[in-house]
Parts: sequence; structure tokens; C-alpha cells
Amino acid sequence: MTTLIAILIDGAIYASWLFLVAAGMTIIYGVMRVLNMAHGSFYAIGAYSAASLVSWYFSSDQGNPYWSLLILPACAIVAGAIIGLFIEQGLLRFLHGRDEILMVIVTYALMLILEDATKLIWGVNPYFAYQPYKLLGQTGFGEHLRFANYDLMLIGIAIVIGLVAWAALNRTNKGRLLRAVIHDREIAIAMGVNVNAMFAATFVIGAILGALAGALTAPAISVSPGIGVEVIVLAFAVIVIGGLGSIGGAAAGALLVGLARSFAVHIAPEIELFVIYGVMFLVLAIRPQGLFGQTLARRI
Amino acid sequence: MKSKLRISHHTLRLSVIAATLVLSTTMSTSANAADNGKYRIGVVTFLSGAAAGPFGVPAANSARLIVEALNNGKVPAPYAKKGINGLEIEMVLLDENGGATKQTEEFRNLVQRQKVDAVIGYISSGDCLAIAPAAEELGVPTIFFDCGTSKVFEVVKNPKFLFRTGLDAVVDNIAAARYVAETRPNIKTIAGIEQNYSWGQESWADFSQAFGRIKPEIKVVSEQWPKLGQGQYGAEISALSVANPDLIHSSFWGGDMEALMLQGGARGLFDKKTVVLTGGETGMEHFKGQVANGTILGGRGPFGAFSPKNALNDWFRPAFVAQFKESPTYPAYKMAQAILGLKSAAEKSAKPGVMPSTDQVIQGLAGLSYEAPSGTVKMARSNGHQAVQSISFGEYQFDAKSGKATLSNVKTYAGECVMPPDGTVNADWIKAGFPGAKCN
Amino acid sequence: MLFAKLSASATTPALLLMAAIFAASAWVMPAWLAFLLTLAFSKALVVLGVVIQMRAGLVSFGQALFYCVGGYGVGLASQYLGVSDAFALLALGTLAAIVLALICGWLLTRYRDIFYAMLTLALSMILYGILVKSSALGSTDGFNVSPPSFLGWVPEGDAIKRTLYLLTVGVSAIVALGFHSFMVSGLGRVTEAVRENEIRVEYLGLSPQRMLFANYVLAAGLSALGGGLTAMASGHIDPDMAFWTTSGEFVFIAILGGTGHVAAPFIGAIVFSVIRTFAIQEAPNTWQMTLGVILLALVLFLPKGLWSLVERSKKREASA
Amino acid sequence: MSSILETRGLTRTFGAVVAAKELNVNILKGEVVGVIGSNGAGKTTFINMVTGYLPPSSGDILFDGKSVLGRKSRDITRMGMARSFQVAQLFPKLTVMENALVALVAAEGTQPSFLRRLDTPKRRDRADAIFAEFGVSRYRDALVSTVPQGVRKLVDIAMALVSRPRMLLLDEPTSGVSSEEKFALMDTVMAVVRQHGVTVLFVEHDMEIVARYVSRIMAFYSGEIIADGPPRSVLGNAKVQEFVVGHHLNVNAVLGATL
Repeated sequence: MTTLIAILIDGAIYASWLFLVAAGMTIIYGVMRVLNMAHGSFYAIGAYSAASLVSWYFSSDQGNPYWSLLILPACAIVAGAIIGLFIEQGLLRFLHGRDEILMVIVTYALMLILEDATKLIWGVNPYFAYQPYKLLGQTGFGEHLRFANYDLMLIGIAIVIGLVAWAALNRTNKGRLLRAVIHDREIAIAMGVNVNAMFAATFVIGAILGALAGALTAPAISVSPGIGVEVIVLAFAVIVIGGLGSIGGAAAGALLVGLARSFAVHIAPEIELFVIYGVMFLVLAIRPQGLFGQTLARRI
Repeated sequence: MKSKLRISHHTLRLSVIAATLVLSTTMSTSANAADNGKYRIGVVTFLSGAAAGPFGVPAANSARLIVEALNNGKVPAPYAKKGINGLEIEMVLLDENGGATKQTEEFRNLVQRQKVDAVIGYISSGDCLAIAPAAEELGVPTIFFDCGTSKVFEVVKNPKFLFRTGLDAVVDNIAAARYVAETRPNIKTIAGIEQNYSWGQESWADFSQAFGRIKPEIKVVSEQWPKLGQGQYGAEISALSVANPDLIHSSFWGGDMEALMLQGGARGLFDKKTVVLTGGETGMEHFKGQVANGTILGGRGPFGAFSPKNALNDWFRPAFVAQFKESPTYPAYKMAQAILGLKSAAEKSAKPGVMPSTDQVIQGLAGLSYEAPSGTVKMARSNGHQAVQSISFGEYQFDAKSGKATLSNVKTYAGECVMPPDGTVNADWIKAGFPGAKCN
Repeated sequence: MLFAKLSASATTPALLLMAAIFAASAWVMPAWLAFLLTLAFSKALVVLGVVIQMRAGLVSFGQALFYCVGGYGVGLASQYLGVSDAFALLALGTLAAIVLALICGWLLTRYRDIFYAMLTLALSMILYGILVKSSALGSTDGFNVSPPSFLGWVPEGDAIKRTLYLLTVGVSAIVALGFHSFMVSGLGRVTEAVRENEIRVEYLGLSPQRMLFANYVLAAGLSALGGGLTAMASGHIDPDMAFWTTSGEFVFIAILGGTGHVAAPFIGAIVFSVIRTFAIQEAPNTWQMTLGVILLALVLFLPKGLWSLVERSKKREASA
Repeated sequence: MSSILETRGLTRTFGAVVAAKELNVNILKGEVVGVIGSNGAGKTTFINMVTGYLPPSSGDILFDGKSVLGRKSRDITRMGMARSFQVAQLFPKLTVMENALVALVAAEGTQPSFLRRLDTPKRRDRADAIFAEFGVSRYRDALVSTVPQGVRKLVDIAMALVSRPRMLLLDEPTSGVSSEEKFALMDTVMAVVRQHGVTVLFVEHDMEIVARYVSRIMAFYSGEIIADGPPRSVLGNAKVQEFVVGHHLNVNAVLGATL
């Protein structure tokens, strides 16, 4: 019984984390057709900036500790916006509409660069921002099982971000325009949509989401080199399962992977390593375009 | 006619490209290859990736400190003589990141292109296994200052040029088992959470078997195998909480370890449980009370916080803190003792001021017993190529007021007590009940 | 194209000449360079596998799968089957890879673009996971491969590495010639046609999937050869051979060299090894960044790879 | 004369849209049939279905009396039914010659070898012969992406004929071709197909072209055939004039032009 609860809650927590990581990536792909290999670096940069600022905030111990909960997203937004804008305007702008695979390679190069860049800025020693994680205390289930409220909060945040993204795409004019771009770039251009501006905005939002995922994770981990590379393949798996470019898909993929993984950890820890790829394989073997992806046959 | 012309051009162009490549490599290296009368040491350790922070960089810093101090004759006796045998030491630093195949390539470059006189390095077991045969093949004195795998001298049966001045991982876990058995007699159930790779798998095998041998009645209630560098242990922590063991063993290191302690602590996983971290000493500076007092930490030997009081340590520790603004952890100590081992070996037989020959170095180092900040190092195993040292475990104590972390209830185990004798496989030695172990 | 026709006549002698030069220099070049070239050529064979697929319009981000299978095939055969002959070992490793490719191929060739890239990646990561979990094979530490014999002859000392170098040069030369004729063969050109327009190929009465399948199996075999040679040369194998960043490196080299000519991957591999060696030596803390910048520059300014430099000058001749 | 292509109650729907409704078509060997109809009338859908690119929702397709339902396009091609495309489907980064060579190797019926060269003198000669027939010889070594639209359309049709099909479906052969070139193009094509005695069905918007070359016209409107028969009767048909031709068409003028 406790195990079942544990599986469900762990699954939900891990799923929301996966969703936070994958959301930005899938949005960027959906609009720009860029599968962003450097997304993990955004995650790392978000984590580093948050961790360094939060630990500074507490080391100079003035003010209410709860402010740190606001510092985290603030860092993410600033860091993500800066790096996102920089990369989009400095590089990707010149590559709009290029071959998807080429863009994978370009962003792969970006990843290599950003990995060392973060190292140059923050060094190799770990950063800690554990205070916010402790701040919210814990909730008990059964005799021994306890969860950090901070993790439970992540579930809420993931849901909110998901809903906001959905509403923004479906309930606002800008969002409708964006979907027009996603659906058919040529027509959108013909309609006079400023695609370049759309792309810039999308990439910045995606970068901010990536950084946000990092910033929100920072308090629970020791922020050290390599954390970015770890998340890329995970995020890939999730959005490929869900269907590239679909927010709903990312959510579904995250939930599927999250639950599958926590089930494995509790029931058969040995297979934990394969679960994610296993799921990805099954889904794609049955539904090549992913859960929510749509196939478009070529007109001849 | 015209096509002939093209062919020749085409052929030419291909050849030219290749030729220039080959030349460029040889040329650009001739400078390095030049023998400048300095004693060149290749130092290989993680400068990037997850292992850089906890291990690689402290080790590299320690190497910089020691080499500089030796060159200025700043190291106290018996190492007051400048450099190595009076010759200035030149250090060539390389990143260990990038996989074993690449490391074998770089190792050969170090020896054959950069013409180093000795190589000190390697943290990753995989790299050590790959380098070991190459070291013997190329015949250059090679000192593994860390790598925990017990297979090194299984791969190279009777080593000539290969040395290891540090202990291997089996020692950590046998000592840990003894320490727990002695200090926590009423433990019934144990669980392990290990990184899912060789290090973690071997550590858990050694510990669970050793502890099971010492206390046959104990029961393993959970094994968790998160992937290396996962960073998030929510599900694993829940699983451990549900299993609710008396003791949790972990061979986690670096960021993973600190993250685990943080997340587990915040979720009360460690309340009323004993935790043993075989590599915990590297975290002492960072834990800052995130880890419950009484957590059992190991330092892979008499290093870092476990290091003894002696003249060398009285110089080394403050010097390191002064230069790098943090106290030296075990990788720093291990690097220091590797370099000092090389120095004393080279100076044992070579005439002062002369470049020591390879033979002088390897003969000097084999079976040598020398002083280091961590105390006396005896090259007593694997025909004098594997160091024997004591290993200590202790309990973490954090004083919130002073913000200082200390160790209490420290127990030290002589190498003879926890090291399998030459020619025995660890698992067999443990199963047999540690025959011939000399414990005081 | 015109270029292909032109080089058809020119390339074969050129390749033979190059092979001869490299083989001859085995006795004069420094050992470290011979080793560097051994690994570079082995890599180039794997990269050829990537290139074949690129010519068919597919990018594999999991070619390390077959690199690793080839390596482990050699390692396991010499460890557990007691096979010591280099040629037999290579054959076994390659065979293993081809069998695996026959299984994976039917699934993978249903996919294109990103999905193909991601699925190949997933496959290699599954193998990685399996190897990490098998402590009998040394888990992440992998295990060492003892130096092979050559048709009954067991070289000593330096001769071992030199023979391996010569073997690698020999295999590379044969593969290069074969690959060059493949590029102008029926299948070779039709796979290009598949890249250009699958619908037309289908309506011509051919199955694009079948072409890609054959192509995929061929690529697997080549990559396994590279893996096997690497295993024998470096004397060590571990699961990192299958990790996705390893595949990334192969794609990197493919881009670096270009897909225009059989020599391109070899040039790419050599340049890559040289660049990396010196990047690591001169900038031990920022060598990844150096590689990243170079890759970016290539994609932006030299999209057809280093080979396009040669091609360009050839065009000039042709017009002259 | 016996029928070569027959469809029975052929229907295809896209969601609510009915692209083809109960189509019963019977085409006899040697006929040259023109298909007219405004955009979205279901002409291309019809061709896509009979060539196996698009599975019908219901109904049956018989080629030479054999059902081709559920067969792949490549099998149908091998059975002897080839097609050309509205937008020429070629290999842009290959030369015209290489395009032809690929078509030739495919027509040989064996799987292409990975050892033997694609570019053999034998195939080259055949390709040159075809280029001569279609009058595109001077483009043989040009990249397809660089040749004019009209040439591409010709090459596209030539590729379809390489496999010596017994029936050829031309999807708007003159679309994207300047009105001056149109007749020249059609003359070339029709000359070749007549020589090989190929049954032809082609979709066309230009009434003059249709009237000039066909012996029979089928008029499509919103997925149905509203008229089928000799040009005069079909073009004279009031419904056809209202829904397909759009304006009141002077049949005699059009047909006269063809005399």
C-alpha cells in the first residue's frame, strides 16, 4: 500500500520535473523545427545562476528566507532571457528554415561551447542552494514515508506552466498566430505574420523554461559540471514519446516515463536504466509519430 | 591529355593534404619533444565532467602546489632538496575526461611525443585498466595515485613500471564493515544505494559480503541503483524509506553524494538510521550540517580530515588552504604522496644533479617505504608496486555555532587488517573470513 | 555528377598511392603518430558508416552502437572463445554487428529525419545500459583485449602496434576502394535518389525502404570493423563506446570531412584527432569549447566539409 | 476492345469531405482519355487511388482484370501502370542523365547491385535514345534543379515510360508550362505513347489540349463523374459547361481548332 502511494507520488514528482525540462524543448521544436541539443545547457545555466544567487542571499543573512523562493524563478527568467536572446539573435536568426538535422548539429556545437562556458564562469566546484528545499518542510504518508513539500510544489508548478502554455497557445491572438506558424510557415508568412519575431520570442521562452527547470531543481541537488548533459537525452525521450512539438504530448510523455521509472525503482531497481528507452521504443514502434504527433502525407 | 593532367593533380592534392597533416603534427610537437634538462611529469586527472570538482581539481591543485614547492625547495625534510634530484620539475597537465580509448591515445602522446619522464594520474578505474598494459609496454614509470579498482594488478600480473600509491576500494568497504560492526552492534537490516556503474557495484558487493561475513544474521532489505550523475533520488529515497533499514551504505561520491544527503535529509530518511559513506570525507566542507551528526564517513585512507599530525602535514595543509581557500581532501593528499613517492624513489640511487634513469626510479620505488603528509607509505604489495596504508573511519560532527565540521570516534585499521593478501581474489578472501588478517 | 565521373578514374590510383605512402611511413613515423593514425583510420571506418546513411538522407546519432558491438565482438571472442587471430576476430565482430543490423534495420528504416536520429540513439543507449549492468563484463570499467596474432604469427614489442597500424591501413584501403565503387554502384546511386525523392523511387518500381535497409546493414558492418580495430589497437573496451556522445563525435567527423568523397572521412578523422590532441594539450580546460567553435564554423562556412576545398580546386581545374 | 482499367464503386472520403464518390470507370486498351474538372473535383485523388498511393475507403480497382487493391505503388508500376505528376517528381540534385539511369536500373526488375556500376554504356545508350525521343538531349548532363519547367515535365513523363508501361496516367502534363510550349510538349508525348501503343489517361485544365488529343472525356465534379463520352457530347453537356468549364464554351470553336 505504502509502496503504491510512493510509486504514484514519486512518479508524479519525477514526471513534473521531466515536463519542466522538456516543455521548453518541445515548444522550440514545434515552432522553429529546431531540436535544441543545447537545452541541457540552459538547464545548467539556470541551475548555476539560481544556486549562486540563493547561496549568496543566505550567506549575507538578511531578510526573509521565503524570498529565496522568488529568487529562483527570477534568476531563471533573467538568465534564460539573456542567453536565449543572445543565441537566437547572434546565430539561429541566420539559420531559420534550414534542414532539421543541420540544426541538431549546430545546437550540438552550442552545447559543447556552453558546457565549457559555464565551467569558466562558475568553476568546477559544486554550488548549493539547499535552504529553499528545507524551507517548506515535509509531509508524511504512513509510518516511514515522507516527502519534501518542495517536491510536491513542483507538481503544482508543472501543472500551472502546462495550463498557461496551453491557454497562451489556444486562447490568445498571439498564440493563434503562433499555431498558424507551426501549422504552415509559408501561409503564415503570406498572412503577414512576422515569423522572425515569433521565432525569437519562442526561443527566448523556451530558454527561460529550460533555465527555470534548472533553477527549480537547483535546491535539491549539488550544482556541478555535467548536470546539463544528463538531461538532454531524457528530454529527447520524453518529447519524442509525446510527439515532437506538442505540449500535451510532452505532458503525456513525462507522465508515462515518470510512472514507469518510479515503478521500476520500487519493484525492479535492476531495470531502471532501460525503462525510459524501453517506453520510447514501444511507443514509437506502435505510433511512429509519438502519442500526440501528427503525420502529414506529402501532396503529389 | 587533359584528363591525365587532372588525375595527377587530383592524386597530388590528396597526397599533399595527408602529407601536410602528418608533417604539421610532427613539427608542432618537436618543440615539446626537445629535451630541456628538466624532469617532466605528466599529470592526468579530471579537469572537466562530474569528477572534476570533488577529485580532479583538488588533485591537480595539490600537484601544482607540491611541484612549485619542490622546485623552490620549500617542502620540509626529507624533501628539502630542490625539484627531483636537484633538477627542476616540469608538469604537463591533461584532462582525464573523454573515455579510456582516448586516454590510451593521450598516454602514448605524453610518453612518446611529449617525452615525459614519468606519468602520475588516473582516477577512473576504466582508464587505469586501459593504461596499465600501455605503461608496461612503453616502459615509463607510471603511478596511479587514486583509481579504486582491485583489478589493476590482475591485468598486469608482475608489474615493472606500474605503481599504485593509493589503496583500492575493497579496503574502504571491509574497513567500513568492521567499523559498523564494532560501533553499531545491534544492526539487523541494511540497504545500499549505489551509483549504477563498476565502482558502485563492486563497493556494494564488497561491503554486503564483508558485513555479512562479520555479522551473518543481518538482512539486506533494499538495493537501489540510480544511474551515475542522476542527481534526483526521489523514488530511491522513497523505496529506502519504505524498506526502513537500520543501516544505509552508499559509495556515492561528489555531487551525487551531496545531492543524496540533501534530499534524503530533507525527507527524514536518515532519522534514527545509520548512514555510512565510504567516500564521504570529500563532502565534509560542503555538508554544513545537511548531514545528521553521527553519519559515518570514510576518507579512502589516512587522508584529509583523517590525516595524522606530522611535520609534512603541518606544512601541507596550511599551505594548501592558503593557496586554494579550501582544506585539502583525500584526492589532494593522494596526489601529494604520489609525487613525493616518485621524488624519494628517484633520489634513492641517482647521483645528485643527474637525470635519474627509468631503472633507478622503478627500482627505487619498488618496495620503498617513505613519508608523506598522510604518514608512512609502504610499497609492500604486488612485489612492492602497491602501497599499504592504514584506513580510518569516523563520525561526522557539525557544530552549528562555529560552523566547523569535525570527526569523532575515529577508528583506524592497519592495511594488514583490511587488505587481501597478494594473489587472493577479494571475494574469496572475504568469503573465507579474511584469513591472515592482522588486526590490532 | 561530372565530379563523380572525373574522380572515378582518378581516385583509385590516388587511394592506392596514399595507402602505399602511409604503409611505407610505418617504419619512419614516430610511434605515437602511428597510434594516432591507427585510431583515426579506425574511426574513419565508423564515420564511413555514418556517411553512407547521410548520402541516403539519414543521420544516425547512434552509430556508436555498431562501433561498440564490433569492439565487444572482438573482445569477447578473444576473451571467451580463445580466438586470437586478428582477421578472425574482425570477421566475428563484423558478423555480430550485421546480424544485429538485420534485426534493427526493419524497424528503423520505417523512420526518417529526427525520428531516425533519435531511435538510433535510443538503440545505442539501450546497449550501453545492458553493458553497464553486466558486471561479468566489467560494467563501466570494461575489460582489456590482449594483442592478437596475425595468421599464426605473434609479433613482439613495437612490432605489435606497427602490425596493427599496417592492418588498419590495409583494411581502410580495401574499404575505401570498395566504398568508392559503392558510391557509383546501382545501389549507391539509388540511395541518393531515395534521399532526393522517395515517391519517385517508389513509382519507378523500387522499394525505398529496402534500399535504406541494405544501406543500413552495410553501414553497420563498416562501423563494426572500425570498432574491432579500435579494440585491438587501444587494447581496451568499455560501454562508453556505445554512449551517445561517442555517436555525436562520429557525426562531428562526418561533417568535418564531408560526404562528397570516400577520402573525406579519413581526412576528417585525422584532422579531428590532431585538433583534439592539441586542444587537450594547449587548453586542457576548454578543449570542448574549441571543438564546438570549430564545428560551428564548419557548418556555417564549410557546409560540405574539408573535402569541398579539394572539390573547389578541382572545379577550377575542370574549368581551366 | 477489352478494358484495361476498371473501377467499381471507388470511394474516398477525407473526414467529412467526399473526394471520390462511387466512381465506376472503364477504360479500354488503346484509348486516350481526358479527365477534366475544377480543382478539388477528385481528379488527382482518382489517380492516386488507382496507382496505390492512396487507399480507397471502399470499392475495387481492376488493372487487366486483376484487382490492385492494397498493392504498393511499386508493384502496380511493375504490373504496367505508370504515372506522371502535377509537379514533376525528379531527383533535383542529380543530372538528367542520372535520373534516367536510376529509372532504367529500376525498370530492369532486379534489385540494384552494390557492386556493379549504375553508369554503363548500355544504359547510357538507352537513356540517350529516350532523350532523343523527347528532345531533351542537350540537357542530359545538367542538374535537374537547373533545367526549365517544360523539360522537367518531359523528363518526368519519360521516367514513367522507361518501364514500358501498358497504361500511362498523366496528371496535368502541361501545368506550369507556358502556353506556347504546351502543344509542342503534348505533341512530343503523344507521339511517343502512340508509337508504344500505350493507353493514356490524362488530367487537363486546358480544353483545347483535351479536345485536341483525346477520344473520350470524363468530367469530374465534387468527386463524381457527371459526364463521360466523346469530346463533343461531354463538352456540349450543360452541366459540364456550368460546373466544369465555367463560362459558356463554344464547342465548335474548340473542336474546330483541333481540325
